[in-house]
Amino acid sequence: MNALPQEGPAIDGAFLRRWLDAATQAVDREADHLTELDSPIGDADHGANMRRGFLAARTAVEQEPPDTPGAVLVAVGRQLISTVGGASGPLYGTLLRRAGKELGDEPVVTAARLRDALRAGVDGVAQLGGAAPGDKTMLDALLPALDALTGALDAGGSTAQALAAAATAADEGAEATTPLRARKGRASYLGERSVGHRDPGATSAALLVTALADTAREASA
Amino acid sequence: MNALPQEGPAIDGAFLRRWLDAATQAVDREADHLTELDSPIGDADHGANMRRGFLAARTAVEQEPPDTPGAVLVAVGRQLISTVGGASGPLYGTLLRRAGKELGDEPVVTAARLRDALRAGVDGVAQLGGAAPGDKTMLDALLPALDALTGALDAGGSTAQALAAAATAADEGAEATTPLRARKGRASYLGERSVGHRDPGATSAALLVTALADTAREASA
Amino acid sequence: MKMLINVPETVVADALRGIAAAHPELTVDVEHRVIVRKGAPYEGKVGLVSGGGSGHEPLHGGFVGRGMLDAACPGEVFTSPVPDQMSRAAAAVDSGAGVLFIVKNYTGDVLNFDMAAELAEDEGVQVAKVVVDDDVAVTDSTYTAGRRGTGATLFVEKLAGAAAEEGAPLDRVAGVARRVNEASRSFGVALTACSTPSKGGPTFDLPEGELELGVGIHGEPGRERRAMMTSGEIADVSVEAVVEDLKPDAPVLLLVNGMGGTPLLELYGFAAEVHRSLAERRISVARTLVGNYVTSLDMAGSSVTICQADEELLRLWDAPVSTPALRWGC
Amino acid sequence: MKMLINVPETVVADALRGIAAAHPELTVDVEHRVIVRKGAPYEGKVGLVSGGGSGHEPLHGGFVGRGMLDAACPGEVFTSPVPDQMSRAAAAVDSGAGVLFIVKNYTGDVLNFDMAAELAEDEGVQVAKVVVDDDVAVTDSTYTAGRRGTGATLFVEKLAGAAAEEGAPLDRVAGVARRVNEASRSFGVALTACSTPSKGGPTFDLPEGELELGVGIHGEPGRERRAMMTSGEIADVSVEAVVEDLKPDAPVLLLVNGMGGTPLLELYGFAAEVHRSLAERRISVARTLVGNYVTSLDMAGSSVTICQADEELLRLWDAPVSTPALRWGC
Ligand SMILES: Nc1ncnc2c1ncn2[C@@H]1O[C@H](COP(=O)(O)OP(=O)(O)O)[C@@H](O)[C@H]1O
Ligand SMILES: Nc1ncnc2c1ncn2[C@@H]1O[C@H](COP(=O)(O)OP(=O)(O)O)[C@@H](O)[C@H]1O
Ligand SMILES: [Mg+2]
Ligand SMILES: [Mg+2]
Ligand SMILES: [Mg+2]
Ligand SMILES: [Mg+2]
Repeated sequence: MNALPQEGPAIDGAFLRRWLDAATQAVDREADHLTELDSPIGDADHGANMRRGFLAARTAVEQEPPDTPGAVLVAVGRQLISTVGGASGPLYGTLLRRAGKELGDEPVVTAARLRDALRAGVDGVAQLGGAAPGDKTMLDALLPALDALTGALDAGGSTAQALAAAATAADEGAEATTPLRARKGRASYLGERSVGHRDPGATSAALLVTALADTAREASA
Repeated sequence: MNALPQEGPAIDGAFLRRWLDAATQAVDREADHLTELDSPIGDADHGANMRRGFLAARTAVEQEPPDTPGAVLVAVGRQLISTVGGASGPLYGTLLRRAGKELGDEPVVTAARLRDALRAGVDGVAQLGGAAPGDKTMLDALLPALDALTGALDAGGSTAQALAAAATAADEGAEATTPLRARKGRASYLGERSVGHRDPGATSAALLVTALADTAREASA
Repeated sequence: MKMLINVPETVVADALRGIAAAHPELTVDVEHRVIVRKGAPYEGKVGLVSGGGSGHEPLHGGFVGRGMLDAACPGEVFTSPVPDQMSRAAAAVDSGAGVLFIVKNYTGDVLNFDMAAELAEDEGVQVAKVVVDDDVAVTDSTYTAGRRGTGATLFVEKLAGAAAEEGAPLDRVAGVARRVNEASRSFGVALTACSTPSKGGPTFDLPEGELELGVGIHGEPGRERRAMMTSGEIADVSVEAVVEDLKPDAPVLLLVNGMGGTPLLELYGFAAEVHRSLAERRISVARTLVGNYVTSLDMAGSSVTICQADEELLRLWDAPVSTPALRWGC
Repeated sequence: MKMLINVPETVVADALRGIAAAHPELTVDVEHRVIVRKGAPYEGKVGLVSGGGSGHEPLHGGFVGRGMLDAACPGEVFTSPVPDQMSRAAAAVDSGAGVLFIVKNYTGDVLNFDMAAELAEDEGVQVAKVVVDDDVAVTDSTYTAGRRGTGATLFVEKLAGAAAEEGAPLDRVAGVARRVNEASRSFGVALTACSTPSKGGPTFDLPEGELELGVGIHGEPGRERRAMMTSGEIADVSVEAVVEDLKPDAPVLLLVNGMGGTPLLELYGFAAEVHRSLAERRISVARTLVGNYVTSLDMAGSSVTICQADEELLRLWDAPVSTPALRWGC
């Protein structure tokens, strides 16, 4: 007797501010792990970078809370760009700014609208960084997440269910970067030696998607 | 039935050249140990210094062998001064040059004459370095050695026996530097922390005296 | 790993306060992380702006001054600076003659400088950009982020800086910078990994008997691990790598660079072997610079950079320079 | 411990070949181990000769040139040079105006320079000698070899060098040197031991959580071992030690010196704390120099040296100097 698909929570400014909170906590908690991952195939700073960026973003958003979902994403994106640096700053910043702009000033959006906005943001990442799927980057977590999100929504899943599916796909995508050889970013300098290590950016991307799923679950609980 | 004191070997140029050979071998063999001793209370170079100096001295003496005992000691002293550096170079160099000058150009000398010459050399070390007995320096091996040498000769011991007694006294003197607090040289900077370490210079001094004893023993055997 | 720091979070800000205290000839904006040459903008002079992650000192802040950079933007350790820093620096040094961004080729640096260029242009500053990519250890540029920018950055900053000081217009200054980059090659070797404040320990582990060939300057491992070699062997491998790739047919500028943890005594000995190795390949050296200039925190190791020089580049090299880390002729 | 060397026995000779290759403005006698300023002796100018064990680079060879030393004599690593080197150097730089020996206060250095002075005087060279002993970590000078010569050596060489360049006679140059030494104090801290080529590993062991206060520059342990401190705390201990002893009542020259293994990024942060600590004690700083100048191979750590300056010393400090490691005003 499986539960009937039920309508999810309203995706409004408050929802995304809760997401920012969850994401910041997750990044802060996992920072050392992310930096660990960035050591063998990078320069050991990804955790510090993400923590710095999200703490700044949360502070900014708390000081003057934007009220539309789009405004929240744009504000977070701007903060990441102006506080993170490195490769991940402009990339995540672009993702969120593009997605936020896409949502315009609608006070409440559907899961499908959010999905489309995130799709636009991820396209922005691909454009800016020039990476393709399988290059061992954050895209390898983001793209599967988008596909899972789409699939679950098309199958009539609730927002919470769809985002949960996206989180799972992002995790699997991040996990699947381990055997890959990096073709973009610092890890690419290692050539074959990049094989066997999990990509830090794909791992942080999964954290952000998981935070989205958690926010939806708690909202609909 | 103790053996009667027998006259020792002739102390001539050849004798001191054999001593140089034995001393060089001993220093070369013990170099790493001397450097080890110089690490905790010095600058970890005494073994390298002594090896460099004695290898140079042996080469020089081999190239044009001086034929009097005095000439050999002066030649070795000069080489040490111009190749060792550090504190030990001028000090050992002065010891041997003074002693050699003291012997003048006599072709063969008695143990008593050698003793007096070495006494003059050791006085030179005390003068130049300004160290007193118990300051945890090479003097703490050299002075006991001279006293033992004197005592044994006065007691009618043979050259070999007297030098053997000197070697034993030098070893004991070096060993006895361990509990001392250094008042001269690098080790003095450590103050109380110099206690509990054997002095490298006293240790190398004992090696040189022992080489003298070995040379006499082999000669009289 | 012990470090002479307060807390990892303030390492860059603390260093900036120290630079401000030690160098009255520089204007240091600790809050916005921009180091500017006093008196900038200089009338009619093209402004040179560089920057990158911290941990490579004296690069870049130590190269701000007459005849070299007008401003430097330090990021967090091994993390490229953010766009706001470079756009702020551009505004501070632009006299109207335009600004050249000198960017080491790393994804992060390129992306952040690009965004900064957009911001600066929005504010009416004319910006040209040169990307330095001299590291021959990165072999296939198609399946990587491309060659890294390392030691040649010093040559680009010095020579383009001298051109700007002579009053050359933006396109010529940028032209010199590109020409220098194209004429330069580098190869780095690590005897130890470095330790970053945020990680608190070595970024990778390198056993006693081994070294890494072809390392970058961010504590990342190199392309190949080998059994420990002598100074002469390391010189031969390094020289072979850069000469093989550049095939110089004129005298070169030579930088024998220390990664930070290698004593100057050893570095000079290595420089002797590099000269020997170049001479064996019939390559003459016009100028030699030996020292820790493009470092990787406390990493022990070295890099060799050569730049094929012509008359103009030699003149620009010898031109007066007065910065904290490079100074002559004035 | 991995080193960028061929074999320990040739480390000093290899470095001298490298110095020769990198510095055409110096004459390097590799066989006799003397580094001389090109063009010496300079008519009527007092010659300055210094030297000491190797492993402290750029001291002393990096300070040979206009406005500083005329010659330097490098010994083996941490081993004072031999008399023949200094007497040879004296002969090479004496114009008839006499030669000043600048000697760091270590038994070995003092004995060898003394013997060299005898040799030089035998050859008719007038020799004056100044012994540098600025290290306040050596507390009782009666029961020790006396205070060690460390960072103040740079001040003595720079300021006496400037006086000689101005044409001051031997007694005045020696007078300046002594005055500078008396007005200077230093205190050093080690976070790690250094490794000498001959030993092949650390000269003492210093566990992760601890540091050594009051270290010299020869890899010897200090006077006291403490639990690891922050940069600010180390600055306070160092500043307290030198100020307490010198009690300066005029602006000071400040050297924030790296022991070799500490990254410049950290050293500048430490310099900020030293300035803060001096300001808290109402001591104003006239000039600041930050960098690795008087090193102990790869030792991580720092030393602080202050020199109370008067008008004349400030003028001599600002006077032109052109050496491999210290250069300004020309
Ligand atoms: N060109 C690119 N496209 C997409 N993602 C990239 C690209 N380059 C790097 N990344 C991501 O950025 C992560 C590294 O981020 P971070 O360590 O913060 O920056 P940096 O590499 O500059 O130190 C990588 O793990 C990877 O997932
Ligand atoms: N003033 C002195 N008088 C006598 N012997 C001394 C004096 N100073 C040092 N020594 C001896 O020299 C030894 C150190 O020699 P060495 O390590 O070769 O020179 P350095 O101390 O210059 O490195 C010490 O162990 C000590 O025995
Ligand atoms: Mg990174
Ligand atoms: Mg010693
Ligand atoms: Mg980075
Ligand atoms: Mg020594």
